[in-house]
Order: sequence, then structure tokens, then C-alpha cells
Amino acid sequence: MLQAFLIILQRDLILAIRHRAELMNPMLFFVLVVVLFPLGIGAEATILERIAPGIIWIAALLSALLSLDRIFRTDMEDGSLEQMLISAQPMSLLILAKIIAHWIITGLPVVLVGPLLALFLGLSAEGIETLFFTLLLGTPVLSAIGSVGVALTVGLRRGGVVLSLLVLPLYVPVLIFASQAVDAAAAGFPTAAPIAMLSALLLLSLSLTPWAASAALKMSVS
Amino acid sequence: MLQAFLIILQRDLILAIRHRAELMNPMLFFVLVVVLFPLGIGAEATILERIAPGIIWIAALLSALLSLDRIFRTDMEDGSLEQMLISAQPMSLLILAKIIAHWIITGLPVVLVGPLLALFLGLSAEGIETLFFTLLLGTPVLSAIGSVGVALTVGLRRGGVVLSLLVLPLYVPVLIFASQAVDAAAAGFPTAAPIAMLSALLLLSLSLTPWAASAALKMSVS
Amino acid sequence: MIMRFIYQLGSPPYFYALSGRLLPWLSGLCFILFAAGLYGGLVLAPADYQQGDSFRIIYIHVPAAWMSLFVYMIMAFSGAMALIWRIKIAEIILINSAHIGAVFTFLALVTGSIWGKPMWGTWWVWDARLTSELLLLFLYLGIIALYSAIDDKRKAARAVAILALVGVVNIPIIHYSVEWWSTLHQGPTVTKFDKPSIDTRMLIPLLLMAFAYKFLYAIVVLLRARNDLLWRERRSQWVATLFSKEGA
Amino acid sequence: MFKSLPAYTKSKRLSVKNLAVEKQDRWLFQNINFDLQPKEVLHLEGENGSGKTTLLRVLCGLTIADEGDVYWNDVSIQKQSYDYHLQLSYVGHSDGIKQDLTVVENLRVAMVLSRSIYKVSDKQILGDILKNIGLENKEDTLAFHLSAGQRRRLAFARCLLNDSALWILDEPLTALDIKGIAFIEQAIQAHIERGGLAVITSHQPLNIKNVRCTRLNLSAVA
Amino acid sequence: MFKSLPAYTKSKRLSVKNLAVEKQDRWLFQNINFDLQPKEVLHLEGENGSGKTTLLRVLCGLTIADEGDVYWNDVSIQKQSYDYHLQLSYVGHSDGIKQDLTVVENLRVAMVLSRSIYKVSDKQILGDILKNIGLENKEDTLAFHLSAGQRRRLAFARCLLNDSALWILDEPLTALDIKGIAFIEQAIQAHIERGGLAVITSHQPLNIKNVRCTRLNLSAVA
Ligand code: HEM
Ligand SMILES: Nc1ncnc2c1ncn2[C@@H]1O[C@H](COP(=O)(O)OP(=O)(O)OP(=O)(O)O)[C@@H](O)[C@H]1O
Ligand SMILES: Nc1ncnc2c1ncn2[C@@H]1O[C@H](COP(=O)(O)OP(=O)(O)OP(=O)(O)O)[C@@H](O)[C@H]1O
Ligand SMILES: [Mg+2]
Ligand SMILES: [Mg+2]
Repeated sequence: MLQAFLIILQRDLILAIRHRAELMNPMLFFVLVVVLFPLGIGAEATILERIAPGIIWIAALLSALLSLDRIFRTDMEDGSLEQMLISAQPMSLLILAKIIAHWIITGLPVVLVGPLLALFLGLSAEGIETLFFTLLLGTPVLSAIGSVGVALTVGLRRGGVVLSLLVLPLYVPVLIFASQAVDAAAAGFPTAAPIAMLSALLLLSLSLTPWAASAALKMSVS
Repeated sequence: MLQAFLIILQRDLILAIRHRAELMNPMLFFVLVVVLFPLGIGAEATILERIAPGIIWIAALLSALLSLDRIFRTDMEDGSLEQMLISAQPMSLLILAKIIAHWIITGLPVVLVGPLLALFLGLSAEGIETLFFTLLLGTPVLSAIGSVGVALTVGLRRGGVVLSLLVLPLYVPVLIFASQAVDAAAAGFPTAAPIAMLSALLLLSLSLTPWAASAALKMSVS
Repeated sequence: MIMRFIYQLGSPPYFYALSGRLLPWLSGLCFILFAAGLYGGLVLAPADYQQGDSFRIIYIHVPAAWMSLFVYMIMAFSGAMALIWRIKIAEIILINSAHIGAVFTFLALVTGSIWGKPMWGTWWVWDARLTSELLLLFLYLGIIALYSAIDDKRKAARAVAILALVGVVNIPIIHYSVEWWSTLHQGPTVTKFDKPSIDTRMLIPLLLMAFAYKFLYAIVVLLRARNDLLWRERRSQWVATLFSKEGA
Repeated sequence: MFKSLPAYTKSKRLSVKNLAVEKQDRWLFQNINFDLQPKEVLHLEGENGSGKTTLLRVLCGLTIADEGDVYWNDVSIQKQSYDYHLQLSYVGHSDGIKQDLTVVENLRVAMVLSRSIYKVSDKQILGDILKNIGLENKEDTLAFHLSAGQRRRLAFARCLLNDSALWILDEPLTALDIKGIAFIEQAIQAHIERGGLAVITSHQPLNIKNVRCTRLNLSAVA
Repeated sequence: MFKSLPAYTKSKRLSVKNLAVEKQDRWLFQNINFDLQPKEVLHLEGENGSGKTTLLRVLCGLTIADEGDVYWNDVSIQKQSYDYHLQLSYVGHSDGIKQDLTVVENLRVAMVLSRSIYKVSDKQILGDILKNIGLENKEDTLAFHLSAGQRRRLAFARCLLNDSALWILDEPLTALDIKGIAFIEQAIQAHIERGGLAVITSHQPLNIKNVRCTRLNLSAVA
């Protein structure tokens, strides 16, 4: 069991590393989106500071969204997914490994770079600290929820945009609690409540989505 | 020649329509992204109005970006692209047809819905009018430039995010001229200069990118 | 006992027969409720001391808004039944509710925004409740899109059931948004546990309307479900006998 | 290699009762019944499009039949999916190979998924298997760089990794050269002699000696 | 159908001089020379991985050889790609069929791309072709719903649409049933009798009567 978890984790990480470009990219994409804003909006410092946490979270969300497909699509196309489904290992465990691999590749870089970008956009120190925690708690939820979305759409021949439609509304709670927490921190209010909600979302999603995704995959493949 | 252009255009539109959901989705995605902003940033009317054109253009950009892959990837995977390359029709013509089909599916809805959303975000009437023109001139450029990006990356097995990296910087001029025009209009200044630049970009990209994409494809396939 | 009832209800011919017998009653009740609610709301209830007569849109808006959440809960519940017990009827209820829920949500959005113009001075503000209601609309549309994107309708129903269950997290967020964030939108006035802060003469028609909406939903969903059921089971024995009986 | 292997301990009978599958409002096949004992081969025949692949996927539990059920040792496979999958190896039309992993990495993943009787770290065994399937000097080649036939061989290797008593093979001989075909025929023969079962489709003749081979023609049942 | 067709007017000779391709720092093949006249078949043989597919792609102009060149009527194909493509039909490992188009729509696109001699709107001809390839009642079926062999038949139909004198076929017989194989053999025979050329790989024996068939074994040249 543990071995199965580890080998799938390792496999997905190797696959990402092998395309070295791939590994850099979710981060670069994230940075690029954040950079677009001053370009599209203009560089007024007060406005930028005000909207910094929002921008960073939205960029995190989009960069997760853009890379979701990799969780299952290629596995579906080359038949690996069938083999996992008929394997002698519990599917939800394999899916958990895939979710975590996806987070390491796309979420972790955002957690590390996000606060830095916020600094450049002029966010206050308290704000940045809270931003970091919200990213740490929130990004795995994005990968987890996303896995269900991909599992549902992977059987469709071109599900790319259906996927966004399904997943974005489900991402909104994370976005709301996170930006609430950062706003509160920046204004000097306590942040315990939204952080607690984020943690709850994290636990809930990590424990439930692998089952949901596994059920969805069985449906998609059949 | 004309027949080839038309049948490819028709083919790509049929492929999009056949997934009825697909046809609606670039638009829905666009709306969703715009909606995320008030959620992530907060609902202060003055700020929202100030950043409205930026938001809409960034959403248009991302929605084009997300759907770019469809221009060539599936054709690559099922071998249709090879067949087009060895066909007795000029490849750049076929590519032009594919670019226009992509614009009709993803760009046109944005042109139509964008101004409406700007209204909800509180943009002034002059601003909205100019926004409409910038979208009309700018979105085909996104499809055209995108086609070169996809052509370059379609040979990579999972190029999703590499693509964004290639393409986003090329999208920046469009973004800058467009938001410049809308800002000018909202402030009551003349908009002729940036609009002229956008038109130049449009002509340039529609006449050059089919060749570039065709060369890139030949390389990607070999 | 309950399980047996559920299973019995899950049998298509039984469901078809039962719903056929229920429908006339439901329609009658629904009509009466609507008549009473509208009369009470538009004629009997006094004008609001602040809003004058424009408050009367409450009788459309609030029940529609409640229904938008209620229908989703029904869908999630049927989704669970469809997945756990593989009950066909639950699948059918689920997918046929999506369109109705979307319509209610749309109605709540439109009436809310019509009401917002005199109250807040704009059609739309980006506050938490309004925005999250808009997202609920997207959730419904996502469900419909997913269902129509999958060719095999039995597969599609299962997919949609999973999605509906996962989407349930959004419901409490919409419901509590007014409490969690200070927003422009009305706080809970009716659904508070202690004494509702609203005149009873306004309240009673509102409740009547709420029930009328529920019956309306029940009627529409049953009609659609019966249709869908006949189509899906078109080659089964009971449908054949049904039609030969009707034909004869 | 095949000579020394012991008989299977968990070989059971595979039976199918009244199986029927419907596609696009038309019965693909109906009333399929068979009862396959250990040491028997079932050769599925039928024209293109007669439903062979569909039937195999039903036998694997990947697709649910519209009527009837599949039984392993008289228990429905849906009620014992773990035990059944432990006894099952499936090679489908698509290979289930990750193109971005090397040959050895692919094998390792397959070993863990099927709870192989061999140690993942056992280089000796890996070498033996590779030699058998004719990929001895390709260990560290990416599967992407394999030819069509080499990939097919790698896919077949999955059958040799654990003591699964039931092999389900969809056109195992496509793209193989003469040596490859001979090897697979020998492998199947050894498998049967150890007490295994096999269900096979193949448009090419299969040359397996001394084995009870039932034929089932799906074109006839339609 | 085949009987009544006139001889090709533009059949020329296909020659190859000193062709060599390198993969991963190893010569896949070197010094390939041949000279194929009208009315001749070249049967490429060789073990799995010996480079047959690679050679065929070079002949099509899809891949550029590392040494040597391909000549059509003694002119390098790179210098006359339009004229050459007009004379060429290629059926590769991947089918080049769009899964989301119906059978007829796929045919129509292929007709325009190859500048077919038939009118796209000619129902009679389309019906004839479909009947020949055994898909007569599948006109309006999505290609996605075809079986492996049915897709292969549809892919082969491309050869029947225009008067291309050169057929390049990579494993045309895979996944086909007996009737399908017989049909393709007849089609090739008729093609040769009309003065055409064909380059074919196939691990299964090809049964074409009264035709000069040269064999080239790539395993020997490696
Ligand atoms: C587009 C704009 C609006 C939207 C999307 C909207 C949405 C909603 C929703 C979803 C609910 C149900 C909440 C629940 O049961 O948890 C609701 C209830 C309600 N809305 Fe609105 N609303 C809008 C505008 C307005 C306006 C302008 C008013 C009046 C000032 C208003 C007054 C109410 C009242 C009184 C309730 C009942 C609250 C309760 O007791 O639960 N709404 N609305
Ligand atoms: N891009 C590449 N890099 C390295 N090696 C490659 C690459 N592409 C192919 N090869 C190697 O080239 C060889 C020839 O491949 P090719 O597909 O031409 O073989 P083939 O003769 O068609 O075999 P088959 O009968 O299995 O279809 C294989 O051994 C493969 O490993
Ligand atoms: N989702 C679907 N919807 C409608 N028809 C389908 C679907 N999937 C398969 N079919 C049809 O079912 C039939 C059986 O397909 P299947 O792949 O099982 O055939 P097969 O016997 O394996 O053929 P082959 O020898 O060509 O591999 C085909 O005629 C195909 O058109
Ligand atoms: Mg098959
Ligand atoms: Mg080959």
C-alpha cells in the first residue's frame, strides 16, 4: 500500500522533472499573470497594494487550473488509467498520491514565490505572513478539488473548458476565506476564523476527494 | 483553394458545435474569471471601476490562452495534422482557416459579452465603447499569435504551460495598447493612436502568423 | 421500513403510477397557494413604511432565492441516493432539477437586481451574497454542461451526481455570507430562530408563496421526470404494456 | 524461463451469464454465455466492430454490461473486485505505457500496481524479463522512442510480473514481428500449462499447441 | 469498382539515394538505395524497431533524413512538395481521423485536402466508397464510436479518393478482419495494375498476385 503510494508519487514527479520546462512553468506562469496586472491596470501604488492579495490568489487559482489536466489526461490517453483501475491497489490511494504530486509541482512553488511577489506589490508584513499561511493551507485544496473535476471531464474528448466551468465555482470558497484572512491581517484584525475554515476545507478535501475522484474515473473510463 | 479554406473552417466549427457545451464555455469561463475579481479583491465601487478594463482584458487574454491548445493539439494526436501537411493544399491557408475558426469560437463571444460585464463593473459609456473596439481589433490578434505558440509546442507531449510562457509575453503589446485606449477614452482623451496601433497589429499578425505557424508545425511534426 | 419504501419508490413503474396519482393534487394545491399568497401579498399586506410598494417584489424574490438553495440540496440528496443505492429515479430527479434550479437562481438574480435599483441605487453590487448566488448559477450551468457533454446518459447521471455532492460546500457559504461579511444585502429577517423581524401580515403571504414555489417545483420536476423515465425505459415491458393499455 | 514456474494456486473458473451490451440503441451482443475452466483458452472472433473489445472490457470490470454479469469462481466480479484484479492481467488496444518513462521505470510501476511477486529492486529479474521480451539493451530508453512493436512487447510484459491466473489480451500480436509472435505464443502456452486461463482476440491465427481452445464468434451472436 | 478505373497519367519513378537516419547517436539505417518504377511494390521488412516507420515518414517528406534524399522523377521531393503531395497518399500508424466528426464528414475533409477527383457533394460516390470499405450504414456515426478495425478502414479510404500514383502504407492490415484484409489486397492490386507505386510495411504476409514486389529488409542494413 505505502509502496504503491510512493511509486505513483515518484512516477508523477519524475514525469514532471523529465520535462524540465514543465517544472519551472507553473511558477513562471504565476509570476507572469501577476505581472500582467500592473500592465493592464496601471501602476498606482495605493490601488496595487489594496488588490495585491486578491491578484496573487487569483493567479494561484488560475495556475492550478491550467495545470489540472495533467493529473489524469495523459494517463487516460495512453491507457495507464485503465491499468490503475484494474490494479490490485486501492484507487483512492493512487489518486491521493497523484494529488500530492500535483501540489508539489504546481502549488508549492506558488506558496514560496507568492509572498515575495506580494512584497513587490507593496503588501504589509502582517499581510504577507497571513498570505503565506493561506497559500499553504489553500493550494492543496485546489489540487484536491481539481482532481475531481478532471476525473469527471477526462472522458470527454475536449473537456478543457468544461473543466474550468466545473472547478472554478468550487474554488471560490477557498478564494473568499483566504482573501478575507489577508484583508483582516492587513487591517490588524484577528484571522483565526477564516484560517480555521481553510484548515477545515483542507482536511475535508484531502479525505473526501480521492473517493469522489475514484468514483468519477470509473465512470469516465467505462 | 477557397474550398479548402471553407471546409477547414467548417470542420473546426462543427467540431466545436458538436460539443455544445464547448461552444458556450469560453464565454462562461470569461465571465467566471471576471467574477472572481470582486470576490478576491472586495467590492469597492471606485476600485472596481478603475480596474474594470484591465480585468476584462486580462480575462479575455486568459480565455484565449486556455483554449489555444484546441487549434492544433487534437489534430496532432490523431494524425490529422500529418495529413494536412502532406495534402495538396497550401498549409498556411489551412492554418488561417483554423485561426479564424478559433476566433469565432473564443474571441467573438468575448467581444460581445465583455462590454456588458464592464457595465456591471461600472465603467463609463465612453470607456465601454472603446473597450468594444479594442476587443474587436485585439482578440483576433490573440488567436493568430497563439497559433504560432501552439504550433511550436504541439510536438512536446505536455506543453500546456510552456505555451503560456511563449505566448503571454507576445500578448502584452495588445494588452498595453488596449488598456491605454480605454483609459484615454474614460478620461475623455483621444484614442486614435492606440487604436491605430491595434489595427496595425491585427493586419500584421493575420498576414504573417499563418506562415510562421506553418513552418513551426513542419518542425514540430518531424 | 424506510429503506423498503425508498426501494419501492425507486422502481420505475411504481414511481410512474404514484406520481401520476399525485400530480392532480399537487397542481390543485399549488394553484390555491399561489392565489392566496399573491392576494395576501399584493392586496392585503400593508405597504412598507420605508420602501412603499416596491417591497412587494419580496414575494417573488425571496421564495425564488430560497428555492435556488433548496433545489440544490434536493439534487445533492438525490445524488447521494443515486450513487449509494443506484436508484434510477434519483438520477432522473437530479438531472431534471438542474434546469429548474437554474431558472430559480436566475429569477432570484433578476428580481434581486430589479429590487436593488430602488433600494441601493444600482442594479448590481459585487457583495458576497450576490456574487455567490451568481456562482450558484454557474454551478447549475456546470452541471447541465457536464450532463450534456457526456453521450451515455447513464454515465452522465452518475458524473453529475458526484459533481452535485462535491458542490454542496457552496450552499452554507451562500447562506451565511450575509453574516460572515458585512454586506449590503438584507440580513436574515425571516429565517431567524427567534421572533422574525417582520410584520405577520407580510410574513404569512411570504410563507404561502414559499410553499407555492415548492409545489411548483415538485410538479415540474415530476412531469419532466416522468417523460425522461418513459424515454429511458422505452423498451422495457412496463412501458410497452402502459402504452398498449392507453392505445386500447 | 517458462519451464521452471510452479502451477497457479488461485486459478478459478470464469463464467459469464446472459451478457448483453447495447450501443447506440442497438444490441452489440446478447445472451453471451460461457464457462471457462483453468487450462482453457477462449478465442474471441468476429468481424471488425462486432464487439470484441467491448466484451473484454466488460470481463475486466472496466465497463458494466447492460444485462448479465461476469463471475469469478461463481461470485460476481463486482463483489470481489480486489481479489479479482489480483488475478487479472489485461493488455488492451492501448498499451498503458507512459511515454516519458524509461522502459525499466514503466516495468517498476507495473510491478507495484499488480503487487508483483518479484522485488522492484531485483535487477536480475528485471533483466530476465527484458531479455525475454527482446528489449534487453533498451532499459533506459524512453518509451516514447520505442517503435510500435517494441511498445507492444513492453505492454505484454505486464502479464509476466505476477501470478495472475487470468490473462485478457486484445490483439496481442499487432505490430509484432515473427519472433515477437512466437514469443507470445510460447508465453500463453506456458501460462495455460501452469493452470491459467486466457481470453484472447486476434485477427491473426494463434498457434498454441496442446491446449483446449474454445472459439466464440461474436458476429454470429449479433 | 476497381475494374473500370483508367491508368494513372502522372505516375513517375520514386528513387532513394544513400538514405541514412540517425537516432540517439546510432545509425538506424544507412545507405538505403532503391528505385521503384510504376507498377511495382516495395515491401519493407524488418524486426520491430528496425526503422520502417521512420523510413516511410522520410519518403513522405514529414521527416528529413540525415543523409541522402528522396527523388520523384529524379527531382528531390523537397523541391516539388506541391506536385509530390498531389501524387501521394499516406496511411500511418495513427489514422488521421477526427473522432468528433462523422464518417462522411471525415471523408469530405479528406477529399478536399487531397483535391479529390470526385465532387464533395456527390452522394453516389461517397456511398460507393463507404460500401467498399464496409462502413455502409455508419455514414453518420461519429468516428469515436468506431471499433479499431473500422477506423483503420476509414483511414485507408483516403487512398481511394484521388488519382494519387504513390501509396505509402504503414501496417495497413492491423486490426482488420479477413474480409478487410482481402479488400485492401485487392485495392493494392488494382492500384498497381493502373500503373501506381506502393511502399508497404506489414508483419503479416501480403497476398498480391501478378505484381513485381521488391523486398527490402531493414534489419539487415542496420
Ligand atoms: C441581484 C440581487 C440579489 C440577489 C442575488 C439576492 C439573493 C438572495 C438570496 C440567495 C437569498 C436567500 C438567502 C438564504 O435563504 O440564505 C435572499 C434572501 C433575501 N433577499 Fe435578496 N438578493 C438580491 C437583492 C435583494 C434586495 C435588493 C433586497 C432588498 C433590499 C433583498 C432582500 C432579501 C430578503 C429580505 C431576503 C430574505 C432573507 C431571509 O430571511 O433569509 N434581496 N436574497
Ligand atoms: N526520437 C527518437 N529518439 C531515439 N530513438 C528513436 C526515436 N524515434 C525512434 N527511435 C528508435 O528508432 C527505432 C525505429 O523506430 P521505427 O518506429 O521506425 O521502427 P519500425 O521498424 O517501424 O518498428 P515496428 O515494426 O515496431 O513498427 C526504434 O528502435 C526506436 O527505439
Ligand atoms: N460509445 C459508443 N457508442 C456507439 N457505438 C459504439 C460505441 N463504442 C463502440 N461502438 C460500436 O460498437 C461496435 C463494437 O466496437 P468494438 O471496439 O467492441 O469492436 P471490436 O470487435 O473490438 O472490433 P475490432 O476488430 O475492429 O477491434 C462498433 O461497431 C462501434 O461502432
Ligand atoms: Mg477491438
Ligand atoms: Mg512502425
